[in-house]
Amino acid sequence: MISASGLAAQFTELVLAMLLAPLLTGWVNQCRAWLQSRSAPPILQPYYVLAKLFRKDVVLAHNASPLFRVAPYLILGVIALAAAVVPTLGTDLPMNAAADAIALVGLLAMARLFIALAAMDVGTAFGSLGARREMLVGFLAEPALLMVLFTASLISNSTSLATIVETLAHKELVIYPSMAFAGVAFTMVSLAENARIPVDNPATHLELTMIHEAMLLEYSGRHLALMEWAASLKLFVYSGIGLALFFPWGVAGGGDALGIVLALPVLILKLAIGGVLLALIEMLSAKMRIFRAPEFLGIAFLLGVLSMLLHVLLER
Amino acid sequence: MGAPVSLEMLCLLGSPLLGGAVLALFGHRRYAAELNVAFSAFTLLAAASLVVRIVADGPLTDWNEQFFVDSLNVFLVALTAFVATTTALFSRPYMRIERDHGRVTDAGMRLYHCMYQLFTFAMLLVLTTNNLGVMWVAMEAATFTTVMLVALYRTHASLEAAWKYFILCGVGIAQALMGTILVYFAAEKALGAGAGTLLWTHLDAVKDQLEPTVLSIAFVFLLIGYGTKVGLVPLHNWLPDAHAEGPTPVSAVLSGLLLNVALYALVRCKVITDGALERPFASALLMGFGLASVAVAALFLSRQRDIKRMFAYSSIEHMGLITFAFGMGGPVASFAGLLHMTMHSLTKSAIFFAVGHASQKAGTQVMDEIRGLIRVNPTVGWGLMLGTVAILGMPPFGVFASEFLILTTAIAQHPWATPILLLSLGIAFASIFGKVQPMVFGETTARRLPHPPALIPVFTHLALVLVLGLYMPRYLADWYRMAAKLIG
Amino acid sequence: MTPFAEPLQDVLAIACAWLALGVLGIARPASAAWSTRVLYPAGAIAGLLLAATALAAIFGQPQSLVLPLGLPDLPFHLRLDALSAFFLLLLGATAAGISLFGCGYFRHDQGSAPGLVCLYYHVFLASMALVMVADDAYAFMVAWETMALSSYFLVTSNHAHAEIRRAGYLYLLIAHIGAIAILLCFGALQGGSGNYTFDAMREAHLAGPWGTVAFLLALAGFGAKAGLVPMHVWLPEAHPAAPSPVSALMSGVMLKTAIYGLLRVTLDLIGFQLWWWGVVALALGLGTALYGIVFAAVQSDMKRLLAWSSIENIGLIFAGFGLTLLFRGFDMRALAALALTATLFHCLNHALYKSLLFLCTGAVMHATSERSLGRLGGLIHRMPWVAWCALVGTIAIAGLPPSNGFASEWLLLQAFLFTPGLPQGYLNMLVPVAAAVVALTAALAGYVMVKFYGVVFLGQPREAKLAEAHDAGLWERTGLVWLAAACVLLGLAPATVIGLLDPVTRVLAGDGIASLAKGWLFLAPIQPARASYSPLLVFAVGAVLVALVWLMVRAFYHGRWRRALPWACGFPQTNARMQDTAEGFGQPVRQVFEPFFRIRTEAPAPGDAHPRYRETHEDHLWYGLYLPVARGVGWFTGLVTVLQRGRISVYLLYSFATLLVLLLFVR
Amino acid sequence: MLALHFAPLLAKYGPQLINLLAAGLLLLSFAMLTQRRILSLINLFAMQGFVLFLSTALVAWLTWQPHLFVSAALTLALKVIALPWILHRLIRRLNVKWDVETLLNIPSTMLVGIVLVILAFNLALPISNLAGTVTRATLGIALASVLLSFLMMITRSKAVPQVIGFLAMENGLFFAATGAVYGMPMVIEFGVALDVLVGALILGIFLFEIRERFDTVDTRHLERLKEER
Repeated sequence: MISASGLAAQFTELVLAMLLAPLLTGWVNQCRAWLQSRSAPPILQPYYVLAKLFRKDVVLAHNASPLFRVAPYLILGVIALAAAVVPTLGTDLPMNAAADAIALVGLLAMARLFIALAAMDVGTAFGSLGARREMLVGFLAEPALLMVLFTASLISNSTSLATIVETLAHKELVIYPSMAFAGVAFTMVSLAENARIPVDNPATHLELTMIHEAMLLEYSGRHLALMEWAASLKLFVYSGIGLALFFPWGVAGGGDALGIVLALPVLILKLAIGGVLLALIEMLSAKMRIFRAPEFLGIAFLLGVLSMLLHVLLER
Repeated sequence: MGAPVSLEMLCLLGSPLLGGAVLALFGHRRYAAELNVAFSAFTLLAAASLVVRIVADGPLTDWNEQFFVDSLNVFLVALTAFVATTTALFSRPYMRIERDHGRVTDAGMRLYHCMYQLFTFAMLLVLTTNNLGVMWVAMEAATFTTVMLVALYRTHASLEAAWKYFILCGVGIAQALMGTILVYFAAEKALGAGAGTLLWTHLDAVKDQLEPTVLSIAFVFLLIGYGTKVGLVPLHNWLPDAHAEGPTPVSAVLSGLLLNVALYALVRCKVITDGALERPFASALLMGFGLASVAVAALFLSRQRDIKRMFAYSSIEHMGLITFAFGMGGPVASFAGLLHMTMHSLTKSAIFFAVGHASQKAGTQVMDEIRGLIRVNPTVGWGLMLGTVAILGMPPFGVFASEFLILTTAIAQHPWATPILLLSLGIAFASIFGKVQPMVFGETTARRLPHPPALIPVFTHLALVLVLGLYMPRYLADWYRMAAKLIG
Repeated sequence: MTPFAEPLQDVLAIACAWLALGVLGIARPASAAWSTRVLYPAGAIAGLLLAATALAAIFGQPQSLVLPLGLPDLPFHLRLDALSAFFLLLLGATAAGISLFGCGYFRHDQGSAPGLVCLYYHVFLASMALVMVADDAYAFMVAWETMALSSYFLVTSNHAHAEIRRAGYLYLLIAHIGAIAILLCFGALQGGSGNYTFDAMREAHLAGPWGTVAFLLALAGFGAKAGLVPMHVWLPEAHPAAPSPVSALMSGVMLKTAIYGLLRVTLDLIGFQLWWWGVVALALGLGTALYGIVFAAVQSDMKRLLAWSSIENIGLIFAGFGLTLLFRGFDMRALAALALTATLFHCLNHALYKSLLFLCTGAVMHATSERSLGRLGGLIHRMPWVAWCALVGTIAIAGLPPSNGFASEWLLLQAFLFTPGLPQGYLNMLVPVAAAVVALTAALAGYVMVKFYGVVFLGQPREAKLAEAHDAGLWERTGLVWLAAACVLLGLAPATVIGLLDPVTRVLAGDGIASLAKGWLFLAPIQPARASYSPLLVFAVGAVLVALVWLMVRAFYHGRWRRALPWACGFPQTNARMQDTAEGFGQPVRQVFEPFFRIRTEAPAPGDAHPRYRETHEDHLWYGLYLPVARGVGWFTGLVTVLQRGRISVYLLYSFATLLVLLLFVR
Repeated sequence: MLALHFAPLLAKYGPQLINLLAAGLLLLSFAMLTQRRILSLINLFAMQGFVLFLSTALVAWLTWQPHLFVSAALTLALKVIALPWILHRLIRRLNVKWDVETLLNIPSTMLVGIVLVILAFNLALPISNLAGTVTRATLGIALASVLLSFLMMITRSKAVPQVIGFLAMENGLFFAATGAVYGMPMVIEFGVALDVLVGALILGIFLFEIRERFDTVDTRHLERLKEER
C-alpha cells in the first residue's frame, strides 16, 4: 500500500515545503515593496530573521505556563503535517490515505487553537485580544474553506486531496462554474487566514488593528522563530491547496519519479505567480476595520455554499 | 328465605353501628380515639374475613338476598375498612392537637367520633346492600353524617361549606331517588311488584328485558344524583368547599372513600343500563363527564391558595379519569379504573394525612405560608413530596400503572380524547408540583409539632402504592379481573 | 456461572447492586465517609463490570428475560441486544469514571445528606441501566420516570436556593410532559392489540398515519428529554444546578438514553420509515446545534456554557439520526449504516468528553468555589492535573484531529457528502446547506472551547483567592484520567469502535460499514479511494515531526531562557483585569449572531463615578413561546373560575341545566 | 263497612280522582313557585302533603296494599303535621316572615315553569303508555312537580324557602312512587321517610347555626368560598 517511491515523494515534498516556505514569504514581501516602489528587502530576509531569532535568548513572561513553551513546537509540527498532506509535486502521498481534506482543515484548526491558547496564556490585554480576533476569523474562515474543499470533493467524489488533483488535472478538461465561486471564496479565506490585508496587516504592530502579531507579542527567541516559520509555512500550505484545487496541472500523477522532478519547476513558477498576485491584491485593497471582517468572511462562506449548490444544480 | 345473616356481615355492619352508639356517649373521653381505632380495626378484621370467604367460595347473597357481595364490591369493602382504620389512626394525634388548640369542644369530639363510625357504617351499607332503594337511603345517610363532620368547627367557612354540601347533594340525591323509582317502574314489568323487585341481583338477571326508554331516563337521573356525590363537573361545586373546611381526617375519608362509594353506585346502575340498552348510552355519558371533570379540574388547580382545596380539585380530576375509564369499558380499561380507584384513595388519603400535619405545623392552610417542611419535620415533608409525586402519576408508584393503562387504551380506542388528557395532565402536574415543591423544600421558621405526627398511616399507604406499582399479587390481579368482568 | 455467559442477568445483577448501594447509603445518611469511601468505589467497580459485560454482549445473540414484576398481564420484559449493549457500554464506562471522581467530590456538603445523595445517585444509575434493557412499554416507562425522578432529586439536592428549585421544577415538568408523549407513542405503537411488549409492537403492522403519529410523539417525548430546541429550556438551568458529577452524568449519559429510546422506537419498533421523517429530524437537529453553540459562546458561567454545548452536540446527534432516517427511507442501507455509525460514535464521544469537562468544572468549583468565568483564570499553574485533562477534553469537544470528537464529526461530514445520491431533487439542495451548518457549528465549537479553556485555566488569576486553589485529589484525578484516556484511545482507534458498532447498525440499518474499513489502521467508510482517515498515523507522524523540530532546535542552538515581566507592547502596570473577560471574548459571536439573542444592556451614565456595564443574553424562545403559553393557560384558568363563584343558586342551576340537557338528549 | 259500599264507586271514579289530585298537586307546586310569603309557603307545603296523603290512601284503597296505608299514615304524620310544625316554629324563632325578592321575577318564573311542565309531560308520555297501572298520567305530573320545586330552589335566595323547596321535591318524588308504581317496597318507604325527617332536623339545626353566625338566613351571605378571578 505504501510504496517506497511514495515515501520518497512524501519526504522530499515535506522538506521542500519547510525550506521553501520562508522564501515564498520573502518573495511576497519583495513584490509588495516593488509595487509600492520601495526598495525591497533581500528575498532571503526571512531566513536571516529566523537565524537571528534562533540565536537569541528566550525571555518568558513570569506566569507563562508550560503550554506557552510547548505551543511553538506543536504548531510548527502540526502545520508541517498539514503541508505533508497537500500534494504539491506528486499525488502518490502516503499521508493522503491518513488524512483527507477534512482532516487537513482539522489540522489547521488545531494549529489555530494552540496559537490562540498560547496567546491567552500570559494574560496580557493584547494576547487575549489577538486570540479573540483570531478565533473570530477562524470560525468563519474554517467552514468557508471546508465548503471550498467539499465542492472539489463532490466533483471528484472523494475527499482525498490526491484523488481530487487526479480528477481535476489528469481527467479530460471540464469547465466547472462552481469552482469559479470556490476560487473567489478560497482567495478571501486564505487572505484572512494568513493575516493579510484587507483583514490583517502582517507588517504592523498597531495595537488596535493587529490580529496575528498580537498573539506573538510575548514570544521571543527561538519560540518566536518557530512561530514565524509556522506562519510562512501556513502561507505555503494555503498556496499549495489553492494550486492543487484550481491549477493542478503539472502535479505528477501516481508515482512517476520523472513527473515529480518535472513538477518542481512548475510548482516554483506557480508559486511565484501566486506571490505576485497576492502582493497585488494586498496593494490594491485597504485594510478594513476588524468589525467588518465577519462580513467579509461571511461572504466567503456564502460563496463556498453557493459553489456547492451550483455543483449540485448544474454539474450532475 | 329467612337465612340468618352470616357472621362476617354482622360484624362488618354491626361494629361501626355499635361504635357509633358507644362513642356518642364516650366520644369526648381521653380514650375515645383509641376506641375509635379499635372499632375501625374490628371492622377491618371483619372485612378481611369477608374477603377471604369471597375469594374462597365466590359471590355471596345474605339475609334473604338483602345483601350481595361479589368481587366488585368486596374489594371496595376491604379498601373502605382499611382506609377508615388508618384514618382513625391518623385522627388520633391530629384531633388531639386540634383539641389542644381549642378548635374542638368536648361535644365536638363526641359528635366527631360518633359520626365517624356512622359514616363508615353508611358507606359499608351502600357497598354491601343488594337493594337499590336501600343503597339510596344509605347514601343519603352518608351525606348527613359527613355534613355534620364538615360543619364540626362551627366556623363561618365550615358552616357555609356544610350548607352548600347539604343542599347540593340533597337535591342531587333526590334525583337519584327519581331514577330509582323509574328503575323500579321498569322492573315491575319484568319482575312484578314486590320486595324483590329492586334487588340488584334480580335486575341483573333480567336486565335485557327492561324497557330501554325508561332505563335511559332513569340512568340520567341516577347519573345526576350519584354523579353529584362523585363530584363530576359541572355537579362538583360542593366538593372543594367541603374538603377544604372540614377536619383533615374527614377530607381524607371524603375523597378517599365517599367518592369511590358513589362511583360504585353509579357503576352498578351503569351495568343494568348497558344490559337494557343496545346503544352505548351510559358509556358515552360517563366518558363525557369524565373528560370534562379531568379538564376543568386541571384548570382549577393552578388557581388554588388553600392546600386542601387544591387536593380536592385533584380528587375531582382523578375521579374524572376513573369515570372515563369505566366509560371506555372493556377488560383493560375497567381493570385500570378499579386499580386507579384503589391507588387514588390510598395515595390521596396519605397526602391528606401529611397535609393535615403540615398545615397544623404552619398554623394555616394557605400554601404560600407553608415552607421548608423538610427542614423541621422531614418525615411530614417527605410524606407530602412522595405522595404528590405519586398522585401526579410518577412511576414507580401505582397511580402510574393505572394511568398507563388508561392512556394507552384511550389513544388506541378514542384518539380524539388523548390531546385533552395530555394537556390536562400536563397542566395538573405543573400546577400541583409547582405549589408543593416550595412547601417541602427551602427554609422555614416554623416550629416542630407538639405531638409526634402519625406517620404509620402515611408511609403504609405510600409503601402499598409503591409495591402495587411494581408487583401485584396473583390473587389481587384475578380479583380485579373478575370485578372488571362484572363491569364489562 | 462463567462470566458473560448470561450477560442480561449480569446487567440485571449490576443494576440491583447499584440499587442496593443506594439503600446502604441511607443506612448511614449523615456519614460522608461511609458513602464516599465504600459505596461510590463499589459503584465505580459495578460500572466497570457493566462496561465489560456490555462489551461482550454486543457481539452476542439477543437475550431476553421476563421478571415476575410489573402489571399482572404485563410482567417486566427485559432484552439485551446490540443496541442496548452499546448504550450500556457507554453508561458503564462513563459512570465508572464519574463515580471514581465522586469518591473525592462528595466529601463536601451538598445541601442534602450525603447518604441521600448517594441513594439518588445510584438509583439514577440503576434506572438508566434498566431503561436500556427494558423490553416492554411499562418497564420502559417505569425505568424512564424513575430516572427522571432520581435526577430531579439530585438536581435539587441543594434546595436552599430558589433558582435551583426553579431549575428542578422546570426540568421535571418538561420531563413529565415528554414522558406522557412517549407513553402515548407506545399506545399508538401497540395498534389496538392491547399487548405492550416490544415484540408485539414489532409484529404489529401499523397503518401509515399511525406510524407517523408514533414517530412524532416519540420525537417530541425523547426530544424533550434530550434538550432538542425548542424543548431545551430546562437543560441550561438544570445541569448547572446539579452537583458536578451529576451534571456530568446527566449531560453525558442521560441525554443519550433519549437517543437510545428514539433509535429503539423509530428504527426498531416502527416497522417502516418515511424519508420526510428524516428531514424533520435533520432540520430540528441542525437548528438545535447552531442555536446551542451560539448561546454557549456568550455564557459567562462555565457550567451553563457546557450545558449549552451539550445542546449543540445533541443537535449534531439528531442531525446524524435524521440523515440515517433519510437514507433508510430511501432504503440506501450502506449509507444509513454510515450515518448511524457517525451518530452512535458521536454519542459515545460526547458522553466521554462532556463528563470529563463537567468533572473538571467540579474540581475547579471545589478548589475556588467559583463558577463565573469572570472570576477565574490562571488555574493551570495551581491545578495542573485538572488543566491538562481539561485540555484533552477541550481538543476532543472542539473536534480536532486526532481526537475522538474529530473522528465522529469526520464520519458525519462523510455521510453528508454522500447525500447527492438521494433520488429527490430538493433533498440534494439540502446537502450544502446542512453540511455548511455542521461545519459552522464545529468551527464555533472551537471558538467556544478556546474561550472556556483560556479564561478558566490560562492567563493571570482574576481573583486573589485563586492563589490558594488546590489541585484535585487522588480519587478525582483517577476519574479524570480514566475519561481523558478513553477520549484519546477512541480518537486513535476509531476503526475498532466502528467494529463495535457494526452489530448495532446491522440490526437497525440492515447493513454495516466495518467490513469496508481498510484494516484496523484506516477508517474508510465506503471505499478507501473515496475517503480514508487514520488518526493513529496522523498522530504518529505529527508526534515525530514535533519531536524532530524540538530535537533540531535543541541540537543546533542553546536552550537558554529567563523570566521577565510580560512585554505587552511596553505598557506599564497592566493587570489581570485587563484580560479579556468571558463576555469580551464572546462579543464577536454576539455581534455576528445578534438576532439569536434577546439582549438587555445596562450601560453606565456619562458622568458615572463607578461605571458598571452589564449585558444579559436571553432566549427568545422563553419569551416567545413558554411565557405566552403559560399566560394563555393562566387566562384560561381565570375563565374557568366563573364556574365557582360561590352562589348556591347558580350551582343548583348548573345541575338543573345538566339534568334538562340530558333529558332532552335522551329524547 | 262503609268502605265496602264505596268500593264500586271508588273503583269507577278512582283513577279520575287520582288524576284530579295529581292536578291539584301540580297546581300547588305552581302556587309555591309564585308565593312570596314564607308563612303561606309553609301552608301550601302542608296542603301539598295532604293531597299527597289523599292520593296515597286512595291508591292504597284501590289496590288494597296494606303497606301503602302505612305510608299514607306516614305521609300524614310527617308531611302534614310534623314538618309544617317544625317549619312554623323555625320561622317564629328566626322571625323571618318574608322572602321578599326572588332572583328571577315571578312572571318569567311562571313561563319557565310551564316550559318545564311541557318537557316533563313529553318525557313521561312514552313511559305512561307502558304503565299498566290505573294511574298512568300521574308520572308526568310527579316529574313536573319535582322539576318545579327544583326551579323554586334555584329562584329563592333565602334559606328557609330553599328548604321548603327541597321538601316539596321529596313530595313530588313520593307522589311518583305512589302514583306511578303502587308504592316502593316497605323498607324503602321507611328509609326515605326517615331520611326526610332527619334531613329536616339537620336543616333546622343548621339554620340556627347560620343565623347566629351571620345573623341572617339569606344565602347570599354564604358566598365567601369561591375562586377569585
